[in-house]
Amino acid sequence: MRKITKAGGVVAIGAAIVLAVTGCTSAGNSNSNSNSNSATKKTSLTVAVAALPTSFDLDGAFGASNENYTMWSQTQIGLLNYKTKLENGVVVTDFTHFEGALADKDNPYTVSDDGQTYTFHLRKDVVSQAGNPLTAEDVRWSIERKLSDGGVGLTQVKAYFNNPDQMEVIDDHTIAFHLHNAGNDNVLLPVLTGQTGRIYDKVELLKHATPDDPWAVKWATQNTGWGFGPYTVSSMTQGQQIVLKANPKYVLGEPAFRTITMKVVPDSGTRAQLVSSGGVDVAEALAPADLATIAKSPKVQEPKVKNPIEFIDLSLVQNKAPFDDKTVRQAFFNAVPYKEIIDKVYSGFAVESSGWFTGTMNVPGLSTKPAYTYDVDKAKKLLAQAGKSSVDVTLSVPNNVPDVVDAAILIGSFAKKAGFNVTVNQLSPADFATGRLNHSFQSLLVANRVQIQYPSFVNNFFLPGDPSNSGDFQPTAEWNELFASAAAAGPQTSKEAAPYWQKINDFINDDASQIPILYKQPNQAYSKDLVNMTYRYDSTVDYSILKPAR
Amino acid sequence: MSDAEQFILTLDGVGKEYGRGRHRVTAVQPLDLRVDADVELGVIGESGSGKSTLARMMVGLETPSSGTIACNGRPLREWLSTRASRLEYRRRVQYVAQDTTSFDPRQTFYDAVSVPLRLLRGVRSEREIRSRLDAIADELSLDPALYSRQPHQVSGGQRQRFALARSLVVEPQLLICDEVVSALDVSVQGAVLNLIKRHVAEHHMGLIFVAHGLPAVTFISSNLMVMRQGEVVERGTVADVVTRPRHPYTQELLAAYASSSQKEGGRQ
Amino acid sequence: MSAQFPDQTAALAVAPRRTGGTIRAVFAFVPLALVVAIAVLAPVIAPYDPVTSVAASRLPPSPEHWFGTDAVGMDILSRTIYGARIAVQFGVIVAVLSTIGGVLIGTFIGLSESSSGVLGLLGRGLNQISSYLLAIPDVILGIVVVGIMGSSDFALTVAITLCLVQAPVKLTRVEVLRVRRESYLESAKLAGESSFRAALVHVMPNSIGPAMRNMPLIFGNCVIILASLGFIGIGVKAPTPEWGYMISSGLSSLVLGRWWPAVFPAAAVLLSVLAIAYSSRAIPRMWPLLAVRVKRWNPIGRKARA
Amino acid sequence: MRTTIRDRYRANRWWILRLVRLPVDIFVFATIAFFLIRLLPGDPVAVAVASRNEAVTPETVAAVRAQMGLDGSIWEQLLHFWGGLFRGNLGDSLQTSIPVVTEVFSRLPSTLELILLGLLGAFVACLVLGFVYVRFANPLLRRAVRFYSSFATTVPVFVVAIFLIVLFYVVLAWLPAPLGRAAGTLPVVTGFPILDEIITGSWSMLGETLVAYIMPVAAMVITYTPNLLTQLIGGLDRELEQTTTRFQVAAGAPRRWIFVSLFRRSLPSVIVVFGLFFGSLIGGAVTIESLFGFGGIGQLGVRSVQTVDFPALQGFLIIVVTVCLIAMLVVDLINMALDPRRRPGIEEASR
Repeated sequence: MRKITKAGGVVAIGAAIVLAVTGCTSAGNSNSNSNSNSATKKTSLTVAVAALPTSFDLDGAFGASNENYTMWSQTQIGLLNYKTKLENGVVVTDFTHFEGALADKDNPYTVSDDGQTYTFHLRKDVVSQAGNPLTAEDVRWSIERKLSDGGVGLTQVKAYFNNPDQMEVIDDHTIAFHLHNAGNDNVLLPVLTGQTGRIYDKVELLKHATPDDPWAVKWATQNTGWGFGPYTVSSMTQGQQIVLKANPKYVLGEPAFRTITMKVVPDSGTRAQLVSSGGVDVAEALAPADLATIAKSPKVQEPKVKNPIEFIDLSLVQNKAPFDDKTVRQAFFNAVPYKEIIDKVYSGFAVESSGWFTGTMNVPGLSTKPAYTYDVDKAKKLLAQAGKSSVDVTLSVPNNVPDVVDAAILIGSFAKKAGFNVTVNQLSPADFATGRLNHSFQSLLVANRVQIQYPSFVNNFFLPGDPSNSGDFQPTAEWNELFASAAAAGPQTSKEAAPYWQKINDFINDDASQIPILYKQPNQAYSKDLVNMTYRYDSTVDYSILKPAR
Repeated sequence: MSDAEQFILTLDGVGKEYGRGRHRVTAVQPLDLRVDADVELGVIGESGSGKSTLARMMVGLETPSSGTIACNGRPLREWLSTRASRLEYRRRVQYVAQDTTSFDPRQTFYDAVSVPLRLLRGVRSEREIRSRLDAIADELSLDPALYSRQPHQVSGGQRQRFALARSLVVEPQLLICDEVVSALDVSVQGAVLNLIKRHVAEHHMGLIFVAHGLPAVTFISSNLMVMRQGEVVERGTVADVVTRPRHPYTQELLAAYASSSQKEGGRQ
Repeated sequence: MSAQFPDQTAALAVAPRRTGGTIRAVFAFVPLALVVAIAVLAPVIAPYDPVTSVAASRLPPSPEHWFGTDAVGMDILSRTIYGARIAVQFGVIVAVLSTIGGVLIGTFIGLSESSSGVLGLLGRGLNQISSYLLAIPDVILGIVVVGIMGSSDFALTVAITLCLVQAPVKLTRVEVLRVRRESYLESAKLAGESSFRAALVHVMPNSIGPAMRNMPLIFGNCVIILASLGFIGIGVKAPTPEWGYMISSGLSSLVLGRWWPAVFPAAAVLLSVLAIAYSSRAIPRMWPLLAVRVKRWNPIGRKARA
Repeated sequence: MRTTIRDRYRANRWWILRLVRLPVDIFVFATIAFFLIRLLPGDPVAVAVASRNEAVTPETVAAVRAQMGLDGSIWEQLLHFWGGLFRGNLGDSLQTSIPVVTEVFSRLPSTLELILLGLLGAFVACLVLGFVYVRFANPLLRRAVRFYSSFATTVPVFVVAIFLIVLFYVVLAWLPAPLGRAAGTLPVVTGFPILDEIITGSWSMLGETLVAYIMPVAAMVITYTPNLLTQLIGGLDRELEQTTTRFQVAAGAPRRWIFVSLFRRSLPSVIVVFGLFFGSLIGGAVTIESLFGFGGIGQLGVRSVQTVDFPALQGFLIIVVTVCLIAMLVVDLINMALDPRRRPGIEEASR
């Protein structure tokens, strides 16, 4: 009886998938009772996700959730891609090497001798999801859209690129970027490669522009088909599921999986159970403890990398007592139980942090020693130096990230021994964002990632007014000088520059205001029937390169 | 004026209508009535004849839509307007309804019957209350042990007697009984009627006895009022009415009783 | 009387012969007393500190940790025991507040809404406000109230009471509408009772049944709302041991076979609510006894003399 | 002729007045909701700005605020809101830019379907158990029913659901994974999934959906039945002692007739609980929906609270409250139909 039910279920699901596929090609819901002879190659994937994206357009989005990142990555593509390398069966991003995506694969761009002009050579015969051919004008218009009011802006490069006039369309397939200055801290290429660098189909978007909305942002947030990426959205049922359909004209080749059904399963444990029982092929956004639980399941493989880029970031806000005293800040960082957090909260799915600079940056010889370790005696001594024996701390955390909440609770439990009475203040994401922006917290713990793995980009996190500068760091003369000399020393990957970056890392660690306390491993689990697990700058799964194992 | 003052109840053109417009129903047609302490008035009529409404108007449970009711010359409305005079009126006129739900299911009879003693007669000492309750129980042939019971734990006859007890402990000048025996067995009916008759005589109370059964009314009262569809069709002494009925309805009523010597209706 | 109808002798057996009834009623409060005792004696009973990480995380139940450990290595047994404190503190306060408040407001609405004048207006207005509040999902109402008052235990109590008082209000109102037709109210009037006294002595005791049966429901709901508010970030602050938060944070691992972080606090909720339910059922039975006492101590005769 | 109409109005006034009052209620509540939401401490602009990786200047904040339509005084916003309200336009979500009305109504029917199935199941279970309670004198059976009814909302519905999932999916593997209503794309005609599947003739999908409903609906029935049952049993116990019942029994009325009469008199308090329930059911649907991957109105509520999405939260509140007010109206009307004494105004008329 049991088996019959199960088998019936499988047949039913199979039939439903067939129905869904046929339903995509022919809009009408025909009652074709096609036999489920899916013994051939598997071309569809079922994915368990935590939520659905809220917007299909980064430029019109007011929320950068992981689901949104995933969707932008699947429906759009930019001029460049990072090169990748295979590491333990995981396709890992190499943040320092690029290849052409919409630009020519082998010769994507040329740089002028003075380093101030980047000329991109576009691939020919590329068409968008809507079928319009790619031209240099698409690129120019897309960048202009980003620089406009409705766009996300390209603030990271505004020192040398902030005006559409700096672009020059040379011919249909060539476009040049004239920068104000050149420098070793150039993050133009990473910015054009990541989420902010997507290129849009101008012709398609302009069809939906209105006088009120000249960039068609309003339409684009709810519709796809105006990008050049591997997938388009074929249907979405609010709060339940979204179905992606492969773009057969995708410039890097049609994906092996033509249909991706993303089902909303809000509970992490259920998602993990589903992937381990074979109910779904991929489960995203799993809690570390759930990853650990299903790690040994015969059906599951989990990506683990040497240098993860997602981190938990502890900020002790400098303008709030008692953290206006550097000694107290250092004492607190000595009272954080790093190993305990990695073991207990992350079940080993995290690595220790040596600070802001990670191995992926390819800075030669950078120290991998943890920035701080749990040392109660040292913490007490430092507190005594600051003239204190016990300190009350309110640690604010967003309540929608359970591992951050647990880490905060654990910090509270262990910092007590060093004389810190920690109150964990759990806030809704909205209240947390508001408090963080207004710098009204005394200390906070937040999950974050650096999508652009250039040492100089870290400066971004310490700019006054930047929402990421949650420790309220004010750049000092010493800081500016350190950065200037590091940039002057040569490319980041050079031996000459390395000691300067090490100094900057030490400076930040010693300042003890805002430091990643650990780096988290990827949070997806895949069926063993798949190859090409990914670990990318945006931590999303690259469904376009995923393939069946045999 | 002095004429009106001596009567416990004076009804002048008292009538009652329900509803408005097309749905207007006349329950009691305007009537005059004088009730004194030595009057024993029986009111008889079929269901819906307005006799209960009349009784309820006399104690303020219903408001007449026309006419005035006065007690010792003072309008009922005034009596009921202040707390003190309201209590005084309750001391003078008491009303007993058909029992079925006239006791709070959560209260014991002791609690229920002692309330009017405390509130209306100002008896405070527990011993005094006890002795008065025992006395009235004795008079009504009730076992005092039943005082600790709740309404659902005794028989209908006992409950009816407790209802009487609750009114009689007040020692009112006028007792209005509304269908007090209709729901009882015939054997019990007789006993209860006897109790009422004896008590009223002993304490010189006025009595208005509303019923739809002729025998009970003729047994207990000396005067009779016959009502039909809100209208008083016949009034006079029992002897007059029974021997010389003028209205056809009264004749019909008497004939019916004559043919079946003892016929008892169930509930209304 | 045919067999399928309830036997009235059963009701007779429970009849409050005074002393027996009192003893019975007192016995009914033993489970409630147990829950309260656990809450009060938590520091004595609990083997570990409830807010300190004492072992590896997610350990299954063992002789050292009977209920296992949670996501950060805290002892679940200790946390469950301490959780009784929060639950009792909030649950009892909210249940009592909203039941008493609900019965009073519901009686007022039921008695006044069809009358004219200021009282009727007030009654109808209250009834309408109650309908609005009832229609807002509890959690949203909680968020708004706590958002406005600022996060504190007092704000939480007010918020949850506001959510939960509506049920007793409506239940009592419906009962009052029924009871006020009863003829014993007329009898009471004729016996000289004022309408205020009648409302207190007759209407309320005879209308509280549904509200009383609803009381354990309030306790359960209180725990749930408290947990939901905690989940949204304005409830009791973690790591304070609170059952609802423990359940919601332990739920996720249930499907994967890690049942202990959620099941033990859930069982604690279940048992304590059952205990409360059992005890609360005794309250209507206690009422007449209490009423008698009150009457003895406060003879009405004094009023009558005036 | 004129009096006839007036009289007919008088006779039906009790429900006409309730119906007429509904839009007024909604308007008053919408205005209250508008102000309540703006008392929340979070700032949607901060949320929007924080999620964009760029430096924040007062100008950026002002620009985003204008872009979100949150500039101008609160009174201007209120006028704008009222204007939209009368045109049935509740604004666009700040998160998704989708009109709030669309957002809510694309999710509401599926939630309603789930709730109605759960309520219907609970009601039937309650009647069946109530019948068992009255019909069989077996004291053990009656104690069992009483005991079960004492569970009223002791167990949160999601706990029951979790136990069902563990038992029937993880351990026994009798029922499919809690993975939404069906694989593939659900057809959307009315928004009620089962209805749509019947309309479009998607029979295999209908089968899947029905199977997927077993656990959540069972969880709701198990959890909510005691609440109804407590009221029903309370009512039955009370009514059994009433003279009316005794009289019917004594008068030798047919048994079926007595049962019907008994239940009819005991039902009002059950129906009131229905009305009381509705709001909390929509709240409770959040957990069920998230556990079973159903998606519905609850998630929208949580999302809009977490991101202080004013228009979405406003629209969510207004529509949910409207649905609840309608549910309560229906409950009241049914109650009044069952028991005319409950009709307002009936008292003056009878005086």
